[in-house]
Amino acid sequence: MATTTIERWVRVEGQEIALDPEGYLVDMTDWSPAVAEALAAEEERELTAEHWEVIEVLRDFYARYEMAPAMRPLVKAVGQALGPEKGKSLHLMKLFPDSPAKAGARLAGLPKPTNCL
Amino acid sequence: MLLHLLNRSAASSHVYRDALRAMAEDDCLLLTEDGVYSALMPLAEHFSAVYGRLFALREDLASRGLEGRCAEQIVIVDMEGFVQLTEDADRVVSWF
Amino acid sequence: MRYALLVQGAPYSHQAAHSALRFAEALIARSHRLETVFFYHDGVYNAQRLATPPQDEPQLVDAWCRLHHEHGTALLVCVAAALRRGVVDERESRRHGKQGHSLESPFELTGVGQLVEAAMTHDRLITFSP
Amino acid sequence: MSDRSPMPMLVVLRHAPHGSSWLREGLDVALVGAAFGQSVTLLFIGDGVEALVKGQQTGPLGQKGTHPTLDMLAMYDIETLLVDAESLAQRGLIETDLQLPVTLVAPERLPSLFAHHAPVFNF
Repeated sequence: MATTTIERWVRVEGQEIALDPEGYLVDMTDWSPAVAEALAAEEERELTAEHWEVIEVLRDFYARYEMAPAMRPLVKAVGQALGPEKGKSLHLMKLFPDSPAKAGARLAGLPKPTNCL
Repeated sequence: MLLHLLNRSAASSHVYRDALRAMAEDDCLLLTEDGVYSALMPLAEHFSAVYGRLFALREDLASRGLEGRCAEQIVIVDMEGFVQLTEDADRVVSWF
Repeated sequence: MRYALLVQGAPYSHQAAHSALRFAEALIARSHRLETVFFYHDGVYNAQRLATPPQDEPQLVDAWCRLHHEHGTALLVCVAAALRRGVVDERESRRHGKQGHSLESPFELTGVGQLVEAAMTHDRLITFSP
Repeated sequence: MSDRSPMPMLVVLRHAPHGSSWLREGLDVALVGAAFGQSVTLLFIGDGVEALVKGQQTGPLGQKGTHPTLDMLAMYDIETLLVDAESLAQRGLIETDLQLPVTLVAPERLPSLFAHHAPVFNF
């Protein structure tokens, strides 16, 4: 599955996890909650329960549809899973500033978005 | 009015059937590339429903040695004529 | 009128790109503006800067570039289709840790959104497919 | 999207899954249009109707299918799935063979579909 060159490694629970130049997993099967924590720590982000529930939504989305969601469907999926209060782009922007779809995909261990939108 | 482009020969592909079914009464059809093989009889008969609105691109006929052998029901246009057809149409749909 | 072309065929494999160029010249000759050419599917190979056809054959990459320089035509290449097929610019090459790049300038990698946008903002969109 | 089209966008899918990338790349155009807030209609015609057949799988070498993408359409608010009735019948298929609820289109309705959508993308 390694379509991308390994740029560096991050050590998680005694294992070396390969990352690409932008910090995405080179091998998607390396993902674990501990890996997500380590990736978040690199961004000086602390994963709260609210982050985790969105990461779960992202992973479920990918498992069902084999594609990482763009912002709009991500908002819809979060709304369906966690209720309308959280199914708002504002909520997601607060949790993942810059780009929720991209930052979320990295932490959830999904394929790197192709810059398509 | 829409302009439809077709670049497959009716002898080798059935896509022309879908193109014809999608055409409204005033839509035009331009045969280009390998589509111009259908400009000769008997293949041209498949397009009898759109005679009068059926065109073929001259340079594609010429390069294939078919100019002068076209069915008389077909209007031959050059590249400028192709552009003109796209000017007159609201939209252009390509079938391939 | 403002035209956009969608090119989906690889040069030298199919006639599509050649037809698109001929059409481009003809529409400009009729005083229309060719504002955008979008390359999708195998059309992304039109942006390959290492393409080396024999001297006695049409130089398609050069011809596209000439449209850009003489008429300001934007040459947009779908990034997702291009990356899969090894057509990458310097930035994407760096992003993915690759050696070298293969996209001719002034072609630009961009999203499919630009195609949808071009279809809505131009007077005509003509598709050339293999 | 700066200029939203007043008419819905039509993406015509005419190729079967697995054999080529036309279906996948056509669906990508539909998804991007929808992600930009454009209303999108899908028309499955010709071999494109094979995209909807139930029971599809990943291909050899792990080649991804398009069937999960079809399930995802609703998440992008793409809900108008039209199927050319004649193409379906020609291939010995009926509506219950399909993985999603669709609307069958009679042949005489096809021209007005093309006339009342813009832009039209034919894949």
